[in-house]
Amino acid sequence: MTELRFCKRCLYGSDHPLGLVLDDEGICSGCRIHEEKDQLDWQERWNKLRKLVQPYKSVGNAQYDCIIPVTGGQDSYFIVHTVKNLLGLKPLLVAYNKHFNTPLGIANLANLRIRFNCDIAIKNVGLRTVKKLTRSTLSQFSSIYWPILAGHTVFPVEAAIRYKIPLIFWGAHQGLEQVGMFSHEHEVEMTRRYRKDHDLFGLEADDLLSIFDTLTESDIWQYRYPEDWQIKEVGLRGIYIGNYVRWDPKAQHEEMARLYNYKGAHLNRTFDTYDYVDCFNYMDCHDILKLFKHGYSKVTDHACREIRHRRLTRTQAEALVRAYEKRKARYIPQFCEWLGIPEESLRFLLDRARNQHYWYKQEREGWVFQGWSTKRVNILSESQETRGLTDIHAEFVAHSTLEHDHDPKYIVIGKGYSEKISS
Amino acid sequence: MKYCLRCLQPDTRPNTVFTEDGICPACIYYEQSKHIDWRERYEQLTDLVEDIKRPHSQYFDCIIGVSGGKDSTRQALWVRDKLGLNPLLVSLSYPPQQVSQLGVNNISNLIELGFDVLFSGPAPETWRRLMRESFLRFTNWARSTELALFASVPQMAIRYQIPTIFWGENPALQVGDTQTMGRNGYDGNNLRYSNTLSSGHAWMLEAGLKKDELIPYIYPSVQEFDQSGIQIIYLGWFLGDWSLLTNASYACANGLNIRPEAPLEQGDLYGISNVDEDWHNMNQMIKYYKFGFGKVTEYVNEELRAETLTRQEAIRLVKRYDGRCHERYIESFCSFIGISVDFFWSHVLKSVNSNLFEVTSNGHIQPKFDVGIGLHL
Amino acid sequence: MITVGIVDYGAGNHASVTHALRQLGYKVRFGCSADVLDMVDVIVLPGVGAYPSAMEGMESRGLVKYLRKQAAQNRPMLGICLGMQLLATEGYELGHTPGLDIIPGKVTPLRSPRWHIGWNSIEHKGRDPLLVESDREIFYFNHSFIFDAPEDYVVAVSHHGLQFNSIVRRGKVAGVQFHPEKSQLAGNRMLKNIIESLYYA
Amino acid sequence: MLKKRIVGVITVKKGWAVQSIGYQRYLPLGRPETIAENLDRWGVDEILIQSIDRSTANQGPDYDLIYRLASRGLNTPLVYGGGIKTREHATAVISKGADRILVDASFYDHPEEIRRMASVLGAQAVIASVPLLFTNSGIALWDYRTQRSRGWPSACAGLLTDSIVSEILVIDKSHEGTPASFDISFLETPFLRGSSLIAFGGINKPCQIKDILDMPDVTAVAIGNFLNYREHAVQELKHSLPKGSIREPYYELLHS
Repeated sequence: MTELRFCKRCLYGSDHPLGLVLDDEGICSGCRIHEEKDQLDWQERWNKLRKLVQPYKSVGNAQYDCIIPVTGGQDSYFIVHTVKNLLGLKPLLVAYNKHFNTPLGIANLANLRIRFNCDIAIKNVGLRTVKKLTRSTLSQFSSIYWPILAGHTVFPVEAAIRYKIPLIFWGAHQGLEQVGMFSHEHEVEMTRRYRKDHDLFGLEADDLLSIFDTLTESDIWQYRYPEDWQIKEVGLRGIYIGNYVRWDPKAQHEEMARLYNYKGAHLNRTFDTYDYVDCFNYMDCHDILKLFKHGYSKVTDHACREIRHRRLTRTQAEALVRAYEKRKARYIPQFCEWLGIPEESLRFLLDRARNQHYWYKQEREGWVFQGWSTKRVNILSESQETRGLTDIHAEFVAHSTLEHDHDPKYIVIGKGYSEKISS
Repeated sequence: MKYCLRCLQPDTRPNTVFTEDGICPACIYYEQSKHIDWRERYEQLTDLVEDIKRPHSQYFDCIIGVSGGKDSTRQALWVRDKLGLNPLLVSLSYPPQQVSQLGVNNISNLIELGFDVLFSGPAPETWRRLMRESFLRFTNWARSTELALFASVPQMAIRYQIPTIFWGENPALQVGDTQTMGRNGYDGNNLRYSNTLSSGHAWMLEAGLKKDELIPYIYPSVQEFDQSGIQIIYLGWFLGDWSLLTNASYACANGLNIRPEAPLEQGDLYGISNVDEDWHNMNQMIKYYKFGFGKVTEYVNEELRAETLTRQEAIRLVKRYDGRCHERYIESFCSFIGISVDFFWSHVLKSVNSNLFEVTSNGHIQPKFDVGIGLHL
Repeated sequence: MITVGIVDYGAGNHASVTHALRQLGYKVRFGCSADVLDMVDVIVLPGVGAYPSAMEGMESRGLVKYLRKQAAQNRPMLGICLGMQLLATEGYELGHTPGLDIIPGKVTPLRSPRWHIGWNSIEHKGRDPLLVESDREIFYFNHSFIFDAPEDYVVAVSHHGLQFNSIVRRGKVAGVQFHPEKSQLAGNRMLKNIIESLYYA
Repeated sequence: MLKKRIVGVITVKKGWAVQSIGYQRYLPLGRPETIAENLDRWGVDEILIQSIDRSTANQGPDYDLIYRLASRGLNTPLVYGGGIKTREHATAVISKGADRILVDASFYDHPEEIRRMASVLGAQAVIASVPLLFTNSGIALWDYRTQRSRGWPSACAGLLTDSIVSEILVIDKSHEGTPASFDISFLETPFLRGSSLIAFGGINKPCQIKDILDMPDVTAVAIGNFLNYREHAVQELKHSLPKGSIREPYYELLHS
């Protein structure tokens, strides 16, 4: 393991799972690419996007112009708003049912469908298959999210092939936003390679078919990427809006809450109240696995984002990360009940994910954490300027709760609308 | 107005013709079905199923349109667990404002039973506007929604290149909608000519909607059917015990959620129909005022044929509960499509069948017939 | 289901051949002893490296006698690149080395140009119906020696400066100068046609 | 007739594939084996892996990386470069699954070792890396270890005249990573005349590639960063080149 070094501006370590390169001034590729957000002429980039989408606008005939993958959170409102209202395209919304849906996520998605008046197609893989897959991905490589990431990144492509729609809109490119994998000007598009490499940590559906496990083709075929000839036949492209619009998730979510009644909620392991309100597990059990495997949690991603947007100093960010990183998961019982395994057994499976670079076990104290935040020693001591963490929280609005006046139970398909809550 | 001698079906249903000795088509079919060799039909079906080839790189053998209700839940279970096929279920759902909690629970039930479901939800505002236009034009808000429900299945079959579609009952045989008759008892490719689809989508264009807003409402053409080799197969032809009550029994034993309201409120004896939203039962009330019979008549007809109900008890039930609808459903419907309740009644009264009903001075609608007998002399 | 046996004489990595054969649906075995190679339907002789050291590797494993016996018993066999050249009577790389002498002919160096590296087409001599599908197809070559064989055993030729043999065949033993396992779609198709034509011949 | 080739280049730094811009700025890309597998599926004509920090760190070839690549059973020819100093390194790299090798530092430091490699593997298996740049005294060699330009050593000239090396990877060092910027005059460098040349560095536009491939000495064009921005980048590129000059593009069809 090459020696772990940290970016001087944000909190990322050189062993970031998406890869991170530190230049000779000790600034990481993520921060360098973020500088483009204050250097590029975004009006000119917006005009470039308008020109790009022009040939995809069908006039009058009964055909959708594009596909937008949506959820009950993660920038879906902003993308539909941008594509439908600002670019004037007629989208088909598509969604992969992640099964860990919160009532708030269901409500946000229902409200999205109503406010933007769009047709939607939701893929629901049978629960038996989803649970069988989740058991395998959890036991084989400590992931409860592989099926969701695979489904969310392939159903829009499958739908594009089936509906013969040649254009898909995604939000921002995660590799670009987090670790500066590409410049905005590379205008990188959706590729199967990036999906396999980073969304699915190098494992496509067929890679799960090991001789020693019990998964069969009939369990995984719905997660296979369409074949090259099918993509060529439709002339399919996946465009990232973040290459053409100055991407700022916090500002975008606030605008969507104002314009279209998007609702955020407090999440117990991060200060951000907008991104992952549609899932009981992303900021809970899944985030614990991230901490065990990679030595840092989602709150570090949110903190780095806010540092780069100059809304947090590095000291405040470190204080937030340390405050939230140790918080206990809250919805473990729901996940155990859903998968049908005892909590003790889940604890065993989670512990297997602990990466020995970041964890070691002691007899009395149990597991000792030596992840990123323990290696960035000098930040907090530099200056104790910590604008009260409470008023940082105030900047992130919680309009509702994940339960949204229902009990904290996974919803498979929900109504998401009721007279009293929606108004 | 004449009643069938065997059941309480009046001869007011469009496109249905009674025999000279006064028996309705459904009773004729019921009689005939007593001598059907169901084993032979089942073997016919298993032969058909054998030459189903899976489309390229897919594991789906067939498609079934589902609402999550009793009929579709039963079909899905039978096709998978008896015929051993792997069906893709296609569910065209009401928008969030209209779909009921029971409705979404029933779709969830199918997914929990292990079925893969492709759920499609048309744009809610366009849906609402079309329901309003349909109500104003036909005093039946469901003309647009029925078209979307029927069209969604062949649309998806063509998109996914899965040519075999399983459907429920053959409307020509079991309900007497004769022009949907195909090459044989289970060929459903003429379903496009059924009453519900007969109005097509031209009227929607007249109402000012553009073609690219109507994608979910356009029923694929005969030519599109042939290009993809689409074949709709009626399971009703093979399932000898097909009926409201038997289907509901199979489905309830596999997790179906049903309506809790009393018959007086919803004009439905057991709460096992139209579970996924609340305004169909109100539509049944309007149908009652147009044709003199509603949902309860359909129930009792089945039981009369199966001789599990006396004619006298059937008449009492129809008189007591047919055409009933609690006003809260009328109010919620009116507020959804943006009309007043008064306008609703003034519009409904226009299409009340005047030779079957008379409207009293205080706006009350009185039947001019006795159930089971006919018009007062 | 056909089982293919890859001869291990200590030369090169066989992941690509194994992967290509398995993708075509064949079982693959790997070894240098009779108890492995006796049980397979088609023997494949891979080939990377120099002629003398390859023959030495064969000799030390008793494969020279074994393979000559299998050819005599008319068992299907396919030589790839150097594997094809080893089938010859003799080789003139780094001096003179006797070959397996299963297909008459000698292996001599390319003069000018001195090597043949890259993608090139093959041209059929029209004798083998099963391979017609690959006529004019393009394959990956990586060699600097060629196999001079009598006319009757030549199935296909290629051109690079001069004409040389790209496929030779005698009865149930064939040799290809290019690397089908490195020639993507065309290579996989060719591999399938040759294996099946040798097996069912 | 031998086709000209489109070579997909994967630049690897500390085991991670990166975009390299002008030899000094790097952006993380992903796992080399996933990128190689993707190029294999796209039908690129040859895959070139260059591990750029092996020589400076004196670590020898990255056998683990070659093993990870080879075990994927790629059906595309594979060239490995980075840290190959001795004949033993070269033969080990080939036996672990590479088809050919790229020599860079050792081509200048140990020319006699290059001769021994060629004698064992055959010259067709050896490619030399020649990064060039313009200086006021004309075209010069770039030594990325000393970060300074230098003259063309006579020993290297000998290697070319004796046909010890089958192809030269001509790298336009300063334009690497900049679109459509490769300086074609590097392909007319006097001391490279008569050798087979692979052009690399700042190449992505079809018209640019057509002109380069039209030059008789050129046998291939190598592209790195620019193959990572679009789906089917290789096929789209091949579609836009005149038919017949290169292998036809194809789109994978699985008959399940």
